[in-house]
Amino acid sequence: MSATADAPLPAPSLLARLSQPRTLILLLALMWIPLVIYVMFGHMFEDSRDYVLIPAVPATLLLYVLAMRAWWESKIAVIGATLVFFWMFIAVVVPFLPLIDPNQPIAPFTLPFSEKKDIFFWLGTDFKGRDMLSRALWGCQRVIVWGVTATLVAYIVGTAFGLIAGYLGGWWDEIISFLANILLSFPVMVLFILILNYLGQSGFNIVIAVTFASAPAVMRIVRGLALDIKSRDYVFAAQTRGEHPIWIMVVELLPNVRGPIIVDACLRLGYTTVAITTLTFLGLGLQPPDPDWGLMIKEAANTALIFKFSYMLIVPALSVSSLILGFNLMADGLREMSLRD
Amino acid sequence: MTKSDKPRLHPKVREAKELMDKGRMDRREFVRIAALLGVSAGAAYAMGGVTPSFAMQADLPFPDADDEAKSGGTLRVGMQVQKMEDPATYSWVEMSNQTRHTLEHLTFTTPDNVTQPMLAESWQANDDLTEWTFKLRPGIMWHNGDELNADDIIFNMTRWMDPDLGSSNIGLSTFASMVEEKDGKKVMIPGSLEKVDDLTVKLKLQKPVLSVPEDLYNYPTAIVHRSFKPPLSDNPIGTGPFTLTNLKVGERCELKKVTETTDGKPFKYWGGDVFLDEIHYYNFDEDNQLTAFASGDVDAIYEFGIEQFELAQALEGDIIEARTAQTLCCRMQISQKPFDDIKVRQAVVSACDNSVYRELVFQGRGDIAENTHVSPIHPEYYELPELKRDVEKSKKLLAEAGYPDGIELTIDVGNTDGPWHQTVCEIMRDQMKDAGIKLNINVMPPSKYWEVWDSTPFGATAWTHRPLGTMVLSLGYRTGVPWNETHLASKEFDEALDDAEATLDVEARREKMKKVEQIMQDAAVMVQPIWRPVFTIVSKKVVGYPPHPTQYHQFNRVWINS
Amino acid sequence: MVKLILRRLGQMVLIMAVVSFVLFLVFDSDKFKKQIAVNELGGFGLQTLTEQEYQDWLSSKGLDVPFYTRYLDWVGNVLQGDFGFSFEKNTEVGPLLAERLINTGILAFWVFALMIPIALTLGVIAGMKEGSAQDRSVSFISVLTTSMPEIATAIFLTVIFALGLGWLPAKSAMTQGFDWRQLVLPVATLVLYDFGYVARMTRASMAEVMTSQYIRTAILKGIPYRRVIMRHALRNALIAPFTVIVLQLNWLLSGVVVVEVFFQYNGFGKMLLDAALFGDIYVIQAGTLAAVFVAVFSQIISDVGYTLLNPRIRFS
Amino acid sequence: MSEQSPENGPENSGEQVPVLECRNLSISYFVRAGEIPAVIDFNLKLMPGEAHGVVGESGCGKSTVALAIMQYLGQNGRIVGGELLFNGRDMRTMSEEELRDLRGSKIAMVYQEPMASLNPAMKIGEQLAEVPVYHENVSMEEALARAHEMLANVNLPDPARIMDSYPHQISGGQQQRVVIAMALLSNPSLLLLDEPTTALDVTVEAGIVELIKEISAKFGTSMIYISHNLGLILETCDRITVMYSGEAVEVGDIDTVFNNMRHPYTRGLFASIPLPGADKNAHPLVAIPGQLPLPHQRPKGCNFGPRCQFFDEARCDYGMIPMDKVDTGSEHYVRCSKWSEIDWDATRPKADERPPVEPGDVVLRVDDLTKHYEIEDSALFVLGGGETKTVKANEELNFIAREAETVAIVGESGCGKSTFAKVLMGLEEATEGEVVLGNLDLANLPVDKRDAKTIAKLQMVFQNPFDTLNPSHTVGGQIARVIRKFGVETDKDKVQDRVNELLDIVKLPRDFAKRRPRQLSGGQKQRVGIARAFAGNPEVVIADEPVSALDVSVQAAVTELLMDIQREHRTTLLFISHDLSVVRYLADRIVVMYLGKIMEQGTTDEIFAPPYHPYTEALLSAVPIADTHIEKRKVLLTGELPSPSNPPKGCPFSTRCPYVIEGLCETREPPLRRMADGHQIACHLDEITLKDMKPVISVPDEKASEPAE
Repeated sequence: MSATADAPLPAPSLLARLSQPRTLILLLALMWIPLVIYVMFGHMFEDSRDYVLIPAVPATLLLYVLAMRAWWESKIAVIGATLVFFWMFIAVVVPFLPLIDPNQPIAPFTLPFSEKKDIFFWLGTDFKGRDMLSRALWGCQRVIVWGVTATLVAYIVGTAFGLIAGYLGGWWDEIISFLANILLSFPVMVLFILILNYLGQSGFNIVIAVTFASAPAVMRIVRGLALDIKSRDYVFAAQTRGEHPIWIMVVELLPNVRGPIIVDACLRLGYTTVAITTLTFLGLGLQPPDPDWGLMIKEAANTALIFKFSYMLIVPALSVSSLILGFNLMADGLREMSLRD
Repeated sequence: MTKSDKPRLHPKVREAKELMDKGRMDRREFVRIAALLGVSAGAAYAMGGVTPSFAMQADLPFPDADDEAKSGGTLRVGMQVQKMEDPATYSWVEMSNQTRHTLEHLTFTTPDNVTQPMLAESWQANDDLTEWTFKLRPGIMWHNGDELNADDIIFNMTRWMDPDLGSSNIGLSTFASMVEEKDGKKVMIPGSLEKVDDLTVKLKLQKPVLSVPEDLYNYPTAIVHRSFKPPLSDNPIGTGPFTLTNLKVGERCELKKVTETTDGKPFKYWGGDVFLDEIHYYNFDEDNQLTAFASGDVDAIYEFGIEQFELAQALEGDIIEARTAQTLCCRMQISQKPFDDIKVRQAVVSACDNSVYRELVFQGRGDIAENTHVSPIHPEYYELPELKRDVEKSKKLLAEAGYPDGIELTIDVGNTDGPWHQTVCEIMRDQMKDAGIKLNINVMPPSKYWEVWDSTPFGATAWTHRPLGTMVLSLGYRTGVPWNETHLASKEFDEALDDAEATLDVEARREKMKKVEQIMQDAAVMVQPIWRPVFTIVSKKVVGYPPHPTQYHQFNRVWINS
Repeated sequence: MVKLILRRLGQMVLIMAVVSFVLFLVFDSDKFKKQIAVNELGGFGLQTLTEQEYQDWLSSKGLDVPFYTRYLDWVGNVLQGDFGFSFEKNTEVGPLLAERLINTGILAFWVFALMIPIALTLGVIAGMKEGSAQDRSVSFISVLTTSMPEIATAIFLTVIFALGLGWLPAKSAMTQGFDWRQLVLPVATLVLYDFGYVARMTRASMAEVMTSQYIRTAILKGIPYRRVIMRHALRNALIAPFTVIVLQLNWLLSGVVVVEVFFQYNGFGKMLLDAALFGDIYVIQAGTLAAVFVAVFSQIISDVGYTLLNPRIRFS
Repeated sequence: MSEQSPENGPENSGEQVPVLECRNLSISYFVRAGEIPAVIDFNLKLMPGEAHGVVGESGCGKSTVALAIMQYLGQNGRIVGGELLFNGRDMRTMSEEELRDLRGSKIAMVYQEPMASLNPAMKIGEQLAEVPVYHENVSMEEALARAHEMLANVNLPDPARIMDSYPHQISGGQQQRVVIAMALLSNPSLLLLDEPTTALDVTVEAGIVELIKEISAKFGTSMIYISHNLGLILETCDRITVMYSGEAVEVGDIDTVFNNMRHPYTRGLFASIPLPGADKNAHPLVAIPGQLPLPHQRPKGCNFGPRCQFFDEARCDYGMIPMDKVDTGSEHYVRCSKWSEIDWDATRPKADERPPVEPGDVVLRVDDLTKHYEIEDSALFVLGGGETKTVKANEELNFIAREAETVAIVGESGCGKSTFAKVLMGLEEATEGEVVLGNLDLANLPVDKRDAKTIAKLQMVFQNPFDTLNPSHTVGGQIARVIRKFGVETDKDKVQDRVNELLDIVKLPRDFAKRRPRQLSGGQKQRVGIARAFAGNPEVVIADEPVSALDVSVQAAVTELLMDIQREHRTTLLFISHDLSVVRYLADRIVVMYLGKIMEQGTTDEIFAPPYHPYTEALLSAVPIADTHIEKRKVLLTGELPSPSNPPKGCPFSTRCPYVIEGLCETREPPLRRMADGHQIACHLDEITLKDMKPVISVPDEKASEPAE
């Protein structure tokens, strides 16, 4: 009865737009891979680190234009994509912006729009005297890279298991569903806490934790879709010509679960962003010193609890909310468009 | 100590008085030494010619009661509320704070580092500092109506040295000198404790120890009743003015003034007037204590960090700052690569400018440290020539050590005392960059850091305040001691330290400490940038809230002006 | 129906058994034991222990026994109602858990008491006329509030109502006993974050029902619009939200962690976080079991409710 | 339709006000892309007691007309022109309240999907009672009593039980009767029926149609009957409007339109449906070329122009073509500028005769094939064992199929056709029996154990054009995969050649290979499906209702294509269908199934002539035939189709059989009677009784053995 399970109808035009041009995938890779390299493996590149991001800048802009063109009919998606791409763009260009070093303590507790030590601080500085504007902008990198990577991995795992459970059924389904039930029985945050506490706190472990927490839900959705698609005649046709189950899953099923999955992925990106921020706030997530919204909130939560200093809390809280709002609006818009087709 | 009973003046006190008179010892130091050797604080202050407020009433360790003091009220303090099992095995100061108003110590170290008698009325040491006789204050009443006697003391000390109990007191110099190794366990040497009479106990040590009275105010040395069985929270019999009425770990700890003994008789507290009716500790973790204060949930807090200073200033309340010997040691473990090469360590040390941290991290508060782990507030502190940053030398050393193109190092930081650890490391990183050292900062959660603090090659470890420099050096840098995180193993150092520890003459000791400190500095085992102050904030209505470098709470004279 | 419930309960027991076993297995590692030791003794304290002393310490905590033995003991004890002992809080886990669950229960009660009427009303109003102004504004508000993580909502509310206007306390530690004013911000935070989701679900469900053929039938039967909405649409439209609402119980257990930590409210979530950070295995176990129980139980309620509400399933 | 022609309806006297009159009604939907006209210039005059049929293919606007009459066009639909008069009052000017009064009391509607049209969470009694309660302000008791009475009126057994049921607890046919009862409760003067039987099985449909006829006789209700099925309209209506692409193209009395149609589309429609007398060899169907235009891609002028054989460039593609009165009958109108110039007799569409194909050797032999399913009550919980139930999907099937022969398997839902196909294709293993292809037993040889050659020999064409192709891959890619998979060709270029060749065979342009399925119409998709099935040169092709989901005019083309390919390749075709008209047209032999068992089998002629199995007889009677000359003997079945998971004991048909022999049929399985060589009937009736049966379909005068006119 749930809305997600009830919307298995693939969205042909949307799908086509996303899948047809190879260039799109190439652009996505161009935007994403440098960013991942920069954030995850940037320390290997020493000073030439910034150059890694150069190809991502035009790719991001181009993708934004393409997204605008494709989604123009849905104002919601346009607003959502604008928010998301704003932060995406910031993530790829932030090393090239004329910003103060986000980790450089200068003048503690400088209020926004004021000047101290001959530097004008648009958003003030934090308790250590680090520039809030710079930290807020730099902060998006970690959230975006780890959030998206984690969601991606969760989707790969969840989709694989979902296809197996849904298509093969039988014992596969029993076992996978039971495992998924176990994982789904945990409140998400409890699961995060347990896993991160067990594995230790790092970005890679967040990926694992998100996978554990999200993959079962993804698996359920994909399983439902697979069950639906499984009864389609083209699958029947593939079966009757003796195709291997893996071939059927990958070639016949997978492309057709894409539509609803992409919508759900946007929503889940939002959840993951929330989760990463919250985890960092709880001290379980990414570790300092590099700026990160959750960390900024955590640090400010006990240094800025008077009205005068509340900008330290509001800046990161607004930033993270705007990114999540972007993801959610994008999901809404995409769903709206897929229903319309 | 009664005035009629004039005690024998320890020869070293006389010696000290001479030194002071000659101007070779400052008055404060004299008071300290005299008090250490059993001269009552009042007398010591009198001899030294100084009269701090708390020493006015000669025979009580607490400050004088305020004439305007009003009785009644509850002091609410924000602090982590922990369990109260066995005072001898306490591992956190918070636990002892919850206990300190119920259980008391033989001695009491005042906020300015002078140790005075508490449950003990007086003490005496023999000339070579190997025999210490403690005389108990007569008429101290337990909450159950019993009187404090020597059996209580012997019971406690025996427990502390019981290897099966696992008390950390066994590591204190005093008690370490009363145990021997037997079957792989350290057991008390028979006869080390002697009950002289009902109110007198003699401690016999294997080697001279100067810091016996200081050791007895260490937080796990609270004196329990001779019938004590853990957990304390089930049956808290103490000598203090308050008793535990409610303990919920992680939530609250409530203490109430004792008015009658458990068998219904009126209870008289030995320590004079106590004004508060109740003391409540409410659990707030360190990050939240100041906000709890800000929102009026509590009247005082355990501590707030330097990063909250600005916030604290904006709040209605008195900020209380204590100068301490608490510090951060960005220490290198010399048994591990690349720190096994002293040139690398020296390069690291010379690349850093210790003088900047005070300004950059603590906004001009605290003291500059000099990589020796002896603080200016320690009596035996010898002021070595100022450390100079020398980038060129650092580069040269690195090149000699085989790193002509610089070196990449990673320091583990646990922020165990707050995020300022990380700030220190960040400043270090920027400084070391100039010398071609690339410092990566690996920030980890505090509890994770404590799992690796003694094994990481390069880590920023926080050390707490101890009243004497020799105490810390003994605990942390002697060859093979458990807390030797640098793995420093220098016979020369150990001997020099022994020498200093047996020297009472502070000038002479200070001269000896010169060598000790010099060895430390030359070994280049750490960058020790700062002696940090500790801060707390107290509501305006709370009067007489005492600061303490170790964050020990002693609220006997605190009152609330409602 | 009874069969379904029994089956679900059986499944729950099985899940609990597996989960608790895995937890014991996981927390049996040396790393975790050391974590407990560090938290108990402090880093300096632990370092003073010799290997033998460390082992003795483990034994005094009952941590030296192989985990399967501990597991079996624990299972036996739990069956007798004994949930073990908290290392950190130094108390029986049972009463601790009960107290914290009650605290969180109070929170949850108010969250649900406010969230359900708000969410359902807004959802129904929005879904009645898809694409209308009321639909758009409800959708916008709900997407906006859901997009703000609880931590952000908590911050905004605190900054406005506690720091700015000073109407409400910033923290909810309830040091002076229960104080409803301290409950306002945590409840508001959770309601704000959660109602949007339920409202959106309700809206979608209502909108779907409103386009269904039986609503068309009802309208074309010529019965009053009010009756169409109240009698025909609502019941069908509320089936899906009902299950979602019940499942929110499970979500709430995640949601409360951050809210309880931020507001220092002594509830279940904070207990669980503390325990996890401390390595307080028995509290973790008990908390996880409670969480699993709530999750599966809410699933059962949701299934049963769904069946009861939906005659199509009830009579097949 | 000119306004000054107030001529009488067939059964009504002079000055009556029409119950409903649509004057130049135009309806549009407004979507983001702009205005999409759904119905243009629609005229209709419905006199009291009259039944008017509206017929057309999908997207022609017939349902929009019904909803417009109800004034229920949703948020984006609007009447943009014309008038809509109900009893002389313009409904467009009515307030919501007036409309509400009208709906359900004066105008009632019956919908296509009875299940979806009833509130699943409300008992039927209450849903029915609402109508009198809100329209006549009667008490609840009174309303329930009326509902009870009305349920009896629509021939529902045990109305009390049904009133106390939820919709899903009764069968589809019963649901539709409930909907009809609901519509009749306030004795409306106008009843709209929107494809009321499309979702039902043939024999159930017949019952509903009968009921509708009764109603119009009994209550004198005026009806608008919307359907795509000409046969149904013929059975139920007095007048007919043929719609094409949003326009009414022909209006007239049933007989006039059926026998003297004057619009090329109407004639094309008749030529493309298999009427009795059509024959795949002697009288092949004639499809209308091309496809229906999409609403926003309609041509200028005549919408049918591009598909019309009489298309005249200067005349037909210009301006709006008006309705024109025709001289062939009273009130006969047609929207064609050239109707008077066409020689309607000489230009009758006729396809080339084809020589009959001689069947070859036996290719496929099905021997006692039995397939049972074990259904566990619930397989959810690992530890819990559920009770198991046996579903007898196929029970001792026996038949053979020869090379180049078309064997039709006929039956309603639940008869086991699909299970049989699955066993044949190797997706299910038979419980017992054999399926021998060539000399290989396939009954227990799942598809993954079959070699590519065997698999290639046996291919399938599917029912649903929207499902048959994977929407994510190109048409060419999907065909090429089959070619490679079966090892027909491996070389890339040769595979491409073969794809092109196959596209040629199914008469699709070669560049379709690059298209994705969503760019194709339903008929084109089915063609691709056929191409895919024939890619591996199969010996046997199973066609599972390949045209039933297609529009009538497209059906013929696809059917013909299939026949042509079969003829060419001498393929054996197993044609699964519920539609006896189609089956009669193309099958050589027919197997009639009911609840997993074969009731009767024989050649097409044997099946369509007595002796019949009682089920076959009912089936034949139930199929509506769009031919005014045909007379059908009415054989009405009572009761509903039993569930295949709980079949009756003995003869499965015994619960509904009019000839049932008490004490015998419901207890013992019927014997197999061999009526002629290969003609078998499984029935307890003795041969004499069987042979005594009268034909169901008869053609009174022999002239009419020609199709249509």
